[in-house]
Amino acid sequence: MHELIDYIQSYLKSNLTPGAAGNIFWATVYILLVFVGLSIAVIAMNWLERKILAHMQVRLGPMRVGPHGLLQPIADAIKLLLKEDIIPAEADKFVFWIAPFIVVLAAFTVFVVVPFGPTHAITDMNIGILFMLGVSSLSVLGIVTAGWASNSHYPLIGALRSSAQMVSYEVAMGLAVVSVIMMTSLQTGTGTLSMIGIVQAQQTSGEWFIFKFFPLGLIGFFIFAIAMVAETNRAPFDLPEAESELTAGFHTEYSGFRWSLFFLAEYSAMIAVSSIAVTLWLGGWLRPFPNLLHGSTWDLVFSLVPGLTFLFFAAICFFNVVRMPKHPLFKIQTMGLAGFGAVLGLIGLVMFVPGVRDRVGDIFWFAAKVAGFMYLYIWYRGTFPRYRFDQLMKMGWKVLLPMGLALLILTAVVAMRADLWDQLRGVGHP
Amino acid sequence: MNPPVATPFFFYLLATTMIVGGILVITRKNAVHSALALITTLLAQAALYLMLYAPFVAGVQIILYAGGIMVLFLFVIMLISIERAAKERQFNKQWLVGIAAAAALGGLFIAIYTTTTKGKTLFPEGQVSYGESQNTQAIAALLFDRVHGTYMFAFEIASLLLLVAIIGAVVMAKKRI
Amino acid sequence: MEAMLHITTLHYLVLGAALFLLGVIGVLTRRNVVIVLMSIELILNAVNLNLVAFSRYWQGMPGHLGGPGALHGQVFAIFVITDAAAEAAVGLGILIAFFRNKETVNVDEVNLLKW
Amino acid sequence: MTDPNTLSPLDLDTPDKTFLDSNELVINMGPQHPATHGVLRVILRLDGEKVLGLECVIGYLHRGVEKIAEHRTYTMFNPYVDRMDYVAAVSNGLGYCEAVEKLLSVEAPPRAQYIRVILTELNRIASHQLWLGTHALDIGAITPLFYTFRDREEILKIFEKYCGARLTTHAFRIGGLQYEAYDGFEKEVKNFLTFFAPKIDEYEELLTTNRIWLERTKGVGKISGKDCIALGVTGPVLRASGVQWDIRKAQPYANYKNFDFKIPTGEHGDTYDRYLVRMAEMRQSCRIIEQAVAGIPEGPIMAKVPKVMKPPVGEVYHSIEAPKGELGYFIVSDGSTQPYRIRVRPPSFVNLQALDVMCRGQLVSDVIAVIGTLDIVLGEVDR
Amino acid sequence: MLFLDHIWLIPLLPAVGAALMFFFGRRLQKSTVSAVCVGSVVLAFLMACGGVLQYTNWGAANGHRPYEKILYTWLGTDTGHLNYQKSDGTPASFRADAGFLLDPLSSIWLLFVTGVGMLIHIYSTGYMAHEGGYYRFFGYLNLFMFSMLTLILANNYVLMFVGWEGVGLCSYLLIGFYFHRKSASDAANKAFIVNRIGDAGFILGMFFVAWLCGSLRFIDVTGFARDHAATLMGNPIVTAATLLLFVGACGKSAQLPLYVWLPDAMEGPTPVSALIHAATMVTAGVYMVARSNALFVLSRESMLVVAIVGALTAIFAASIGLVQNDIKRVLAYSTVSQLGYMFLALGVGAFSAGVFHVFTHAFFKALLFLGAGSVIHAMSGEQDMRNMGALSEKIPVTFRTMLVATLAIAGIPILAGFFSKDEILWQAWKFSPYLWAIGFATALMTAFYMFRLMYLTFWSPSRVTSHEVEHHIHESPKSMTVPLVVLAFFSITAGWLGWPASLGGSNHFEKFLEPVFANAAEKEAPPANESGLGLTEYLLMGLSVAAAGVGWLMASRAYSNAGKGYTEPIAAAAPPVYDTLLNKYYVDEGYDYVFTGRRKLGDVRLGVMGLGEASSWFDSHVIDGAVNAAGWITRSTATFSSWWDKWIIDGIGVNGPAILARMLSYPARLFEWGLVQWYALVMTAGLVGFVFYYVYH
Repeated sequence: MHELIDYIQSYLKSNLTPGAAGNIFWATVYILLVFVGLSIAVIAMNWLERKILAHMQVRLGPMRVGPHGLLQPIADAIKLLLKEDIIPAEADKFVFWIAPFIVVLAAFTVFVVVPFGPTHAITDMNIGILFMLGVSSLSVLGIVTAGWASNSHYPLIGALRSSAQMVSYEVAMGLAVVSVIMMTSLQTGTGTLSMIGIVQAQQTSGEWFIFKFFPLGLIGFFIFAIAMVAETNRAPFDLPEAESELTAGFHTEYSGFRWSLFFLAEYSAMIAVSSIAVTLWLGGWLRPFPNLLHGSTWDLVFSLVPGLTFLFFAAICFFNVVRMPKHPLFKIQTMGLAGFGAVLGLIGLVMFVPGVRDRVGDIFWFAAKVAGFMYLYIWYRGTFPRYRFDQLMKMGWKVLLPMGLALLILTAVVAMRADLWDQLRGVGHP
Repeated sequence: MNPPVATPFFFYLLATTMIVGGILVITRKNAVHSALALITTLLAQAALYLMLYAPFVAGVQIILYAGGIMVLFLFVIMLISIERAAKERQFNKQWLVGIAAAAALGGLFIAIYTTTTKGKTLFPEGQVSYGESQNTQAIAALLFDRVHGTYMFAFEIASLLLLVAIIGAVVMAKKRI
Repeated sequence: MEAMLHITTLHYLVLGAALFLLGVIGVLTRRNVVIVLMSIELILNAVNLNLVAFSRYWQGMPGHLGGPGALHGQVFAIFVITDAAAEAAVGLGILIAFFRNKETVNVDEVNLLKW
Repeated sequence: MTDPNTLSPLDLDTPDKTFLDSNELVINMGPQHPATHGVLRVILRLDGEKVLGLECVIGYLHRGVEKIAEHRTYTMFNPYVDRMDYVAAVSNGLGYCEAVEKLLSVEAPPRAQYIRVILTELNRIASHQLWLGTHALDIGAITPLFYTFRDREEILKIFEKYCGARLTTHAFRIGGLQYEAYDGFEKEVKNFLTFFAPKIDEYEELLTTNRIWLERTKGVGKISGKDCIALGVTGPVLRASGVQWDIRKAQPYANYKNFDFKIPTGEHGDTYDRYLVRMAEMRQSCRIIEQAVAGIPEGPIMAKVPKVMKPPVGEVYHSIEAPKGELGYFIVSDGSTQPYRIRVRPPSFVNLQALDVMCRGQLVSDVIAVIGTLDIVLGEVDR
Repeated sequence: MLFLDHIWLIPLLPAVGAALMFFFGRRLQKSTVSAVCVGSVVLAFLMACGGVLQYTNWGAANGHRPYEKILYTWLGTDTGHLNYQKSDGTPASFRADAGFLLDPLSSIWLLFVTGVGMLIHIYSTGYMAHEGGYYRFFGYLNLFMFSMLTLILANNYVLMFVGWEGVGLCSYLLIGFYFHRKSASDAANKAFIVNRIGDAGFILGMFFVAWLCGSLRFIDVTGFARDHAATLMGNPIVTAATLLLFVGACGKSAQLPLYVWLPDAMEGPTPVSALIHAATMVTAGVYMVARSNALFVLSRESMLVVAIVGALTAIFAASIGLVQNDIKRVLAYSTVSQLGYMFLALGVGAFSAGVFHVFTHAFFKALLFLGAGSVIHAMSGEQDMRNMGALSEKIPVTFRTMLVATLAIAGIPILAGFFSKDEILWQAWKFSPYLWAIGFATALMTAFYMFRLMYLTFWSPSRVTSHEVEHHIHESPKSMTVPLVVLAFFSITAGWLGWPASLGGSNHFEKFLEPVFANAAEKEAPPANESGLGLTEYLLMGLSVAAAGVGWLMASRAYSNAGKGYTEPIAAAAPPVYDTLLNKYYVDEGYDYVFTGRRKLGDVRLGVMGLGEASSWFDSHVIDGAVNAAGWITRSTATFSSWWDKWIIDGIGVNGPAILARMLSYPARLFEWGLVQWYALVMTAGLVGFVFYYVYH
């Protein structure tokens, strides 16, 4: 037992990711952690999307299962798992069966290289960003095969649309990413594809890449931000599953558990691309204003933020507990909500513990940034109509791709003479 | 730099996957199944590249082969109707001769690989551990560096080849030219 | 058994050879053009495997050809992948044009020039 | 999937179609499809995603309303008309009552007419709200649906208070109204107007300048005024094509000549113009209601109508401007208590004809947008 | 000399009218159509009057020789490119001019053709007012006027033949005016075809005349014949020429073998019947014979044939006329009969008498037809006399004018017919009493059937079947009655021109024609002792008048009270005779048996259709057999040739080397058989070989 604690402590003090350290045990632990965390995030995302969207649309959303519908995602999950798994008679059974797994595999494998902190990644790959793009592009295979295997018109059209859309936007996405990789080469002379390396490059550079070579970084970020919405088939680019046209796109024929896999894959893909965006442009795990508000005091202040956030959520819960109707029927719900608030508050309190708060800060900031993107996703869905397919392709090929190319060239030119650029802006070289 | 874990196990696992995948590719009636088998093979090969400390090639393998070319294959398979092709005869009339020729080639390979000169095999078992951290940069240097850019010109030619291929493919696939 | 557990370059070469042979068999015997093209991909991959394996081999060899910077095999592999992409694009383009005209994907029915 | 051979031949300029064109696709949309607004079945012929032509198959909701009329007395048939365009039931009732009144040569007293105008215009707003919500939903904007339904609720509340029903109101009687306006009716209508005016801005804020909305609607489903007239298309669709035709102005009925309002028209006849026209129409309806509420006279609400209606032998055609276009009733009387024949000219049915013209050469997604913008109600199309 | 110099304008005026109708008629108003067409004929009539008047003055000053106006040479030239030998071996050259000849004979025809034509045109404007194809009708009428005037005014046989054919064409067109009726179009065809027979005779006759005389100009022919009268007398060529010309006249003027078309021609509108098939066109034959009188008198045989044919036609047609019920058919047979009279006159050498009868006949027969047309008009198209009766009160003008015409044709004294018919009978008596007897019987019949017509139509009780028709009966409009009245006037007075000397007249008519027939009269009828025969003449005159009276009486007895379902006296007396007459002696049927072949005689088909069948048989059996035989021979040769080509030439010569080449190239082909995969296989084999060699060498 003692050895175990020592082992853990030895790990906590190391500066390597489990992958880099070649530590299979920790790698496994991390993998499990990431998997569980992702699942929770997807479930939370499900609930949040429904609630936020509902409130945007002047309605309440789920209110029945659990206090404020908090248990709704769980109920949904149970329902989906218990549903009959229908495989159409004329479908290609093997491919139909395997397609969702390809998608889920692609969506989850991406997280191998996602850096939640300097050491909080399963592994740090030399080709990290390449790996992420490559693996996430594998989900196209799953979608295409799913659509084809259903042996039906709507799924096939949805799959073709989907894959065309994803392949198209991958190009613009890649160009935006390459511009960032160029930016990483400024300090060391040779750039890096490693996710951790990119964040560290931002740290060294002293500014997030979104502000680098203003406005080039910003443009790159916007290209990526648009492309990633398209890449994940979300509104306003949710054509493959445009329900008014193609019923539900490539997963029309899926139901039950297999459908929930697609669902899971979609949300984890959203989180994955958001992670890429956060890592590449928004400083990854770095806290806001590291240059402006530096010093140990500010460090302390920012390290308190995670705990405060959880306490804030707990406060909201308690506020709502008070507002709960005082009717016997609501007794259990009220208690549930109070319990939920208490858990949140406890987490918040734990996060004030010095040893924890130093370690957790990175993850919190990363998660907070990703959460911002998640909110954007929901916001888009509440606000925008849907693009038409040709308009979408036009945008991908005729707007984003030329912009990305121009951005690439400009970034290259500017990066070659970064000194001049900095002089121009009156920023001295460190 | 720790020694790689369980290298033989993973090698044999991946090798078996590749061989089985390859056999499936050439035996399946349904082209989609073939394609899926090929994808499996390619992914396994990417993993093998990683084991050979060639992560960049592995990444390119995944993003280009599995994510690009194979999607293209699937696309085309869906455009053409494969139902009929799946019902027809799958092998041509010279399949026996073809397999014989391939077997001859295989025999030759075996002969070569087992040939020993002066008690040593033709290809010595050289193997060395090498950190992968700078692999990408080293390849980039070979490709682009002003000093060591041995393959700069070849790289440009390759880009030209791709451009020609794009135009060719568009012209071929267009309905009416 | 010991030789089996110690993975050497030869292992990769044998694997490459096996894949190559599978590819050759596919190219020589299948009628479906799509699968023929896939078999060609198999052949190219077998070659790539060999190239990368040799690259690894040379990295461990002394001399001006070897050494840590001996990544020529990997560069070649990248070029081969590029070629494969071009080949697939054009090949599939031809295939689509062919299918449009003859409604078949069988390679032994590509015999227009025989007449 | 429909067998293409069973389709009736569409008169299309199909670009040299060969059997090798594997892209040629016949897709059956509906009758169970979320975007067809009911049980409309559309058979689409596609080249990829481009529409080569389409054919509407209707009749899934046919209930034989016109035939039922021949076996009901004039009064008994009144509630049936509510079931045709069930989102604009009040307008249906108004058209029917006025047609029968014309046949009987009676006229509803002024107070009844004012209340009729108020309710009808409220109903027009409600209908447009429902259209806006579903149309936006078809194009992918979810939120407007909830906004419009929230505000439509207020109108339905007024209906409910007035006559007890929300949807199929059966609000009017031949010769006037059955119910006197409830206490505070005028105040509530006024309250609604003050409540509703900013809501239109809210809708417009979400959509009118939204880039994606513009891209999805501008130039989509274009139809010229000439084509509209040739096809008999009426209502906002016609007006959006630049034809200033509104029966309320052109052949005033029910006191409309006493109110000051404008006929909004569009220029391009595309989906966006139709959207703008309907938005403007809601504002104009508000104006009409405002004037009507201000000027409700006192007096009786029923004209002298015999208990057993036996209209003189003859025929009458009366049309009103329903929210969706010209709603006409052609009634033939043989002097008995039951109409010899009633023929309804439903705007949705006539407007639906334009679908093919509007969709040809567009994409599948545009078909959805165009079906939405036509604002059809299948209950009225099939009757 | 204004009119004489521009005499060519007379035919041209109607031609212009016709041309206008054919090109623009469809677009013109009816009033414009009638103005143009009637106007052109009125103008022509006025010019004709002027021309004749001027000619009489000119003739008196120039020894009564014909006035000739040649516009240009139409066929042949003066230099004689169309040379030939005459029958006596002297050279001659053929020539025909577009020339016009005016002499007393043509003057008479000119006057009554234009005059009657004008009246009928006017009448037609009323009669045709409600018919379709108004402009077409008038266009045809004007074209007819042009043709007829060309015929009359021609100065040679060829131009005359042009007019001759022209009137034939117009006759065809107008008979078939109601072309939608099959009977009308059949009748038109019949008229046209029957006329062709006559025309063939005419053409052959012309050849003989040209061969004989060396010219076709009337002046030359007449001069030649009179100069060589002595030598030519009894010349068979003359006989042949004249007989052939008479065949032509028979066709046009409906004489015995060829008369069958005329009764059927009544299918045309009534004004057409009046103008063409009673007054003008049918007298063209008479005109032609009269014009050729100098030749005819040189052949006794011909003259005898003409006289006999005329006499037989007269009695034959009259007998048929006795029983016909169609009002127009009665008149049609009457016309045929009267034409027979005229040829009788010509045949017996009384040319001027014949021409005189033509002249008077034109008026009263036109009047009769127009009256009949008026009756039909009043009866709403009813033509059957059995359904008429008691019309005298209702259509008084028509009735009175028709009565005048009937009296005239019956030969009641001081009316036109009396003088001309009496003259003919008198001349016939002088030639042969037998011919007189035939003529006399004909006169009796004529009176009978004409009064039968009058009784049945006007006097007997009404037998109108339809009440509506009866109610509808009305007098015709002025445009119809005025011509009737005018014609009635001439029917009374026209005869007075030839008031015979025996009755105290001076016979101006004969005197006027003397220059034309002078020679003939000398030759054929040597100056008779007129005073010696005076008593006979008066007796004959009285007899013919009595015959007219008897005919009237008989008709009166038989028909004055003919009610519905009356019986024909002849039918009652001798049914077989009645049937024979009613069926026109079965002549049409006979023709069908013998000439057309429409009816089979037993199993044999004769006539044209029989010839056709025979030809068909010959073609299908003999000709085709020969053709098939030739074909069979060719085919057999070809089969053999093909076999030879296929097996010997191609097989051994061509394919043999090819097969050999294929067999020899088979091993090479193994390596190049077009399958891509085979190439890959060969490549693989090569690779194996190469590596093997490289490694183990």
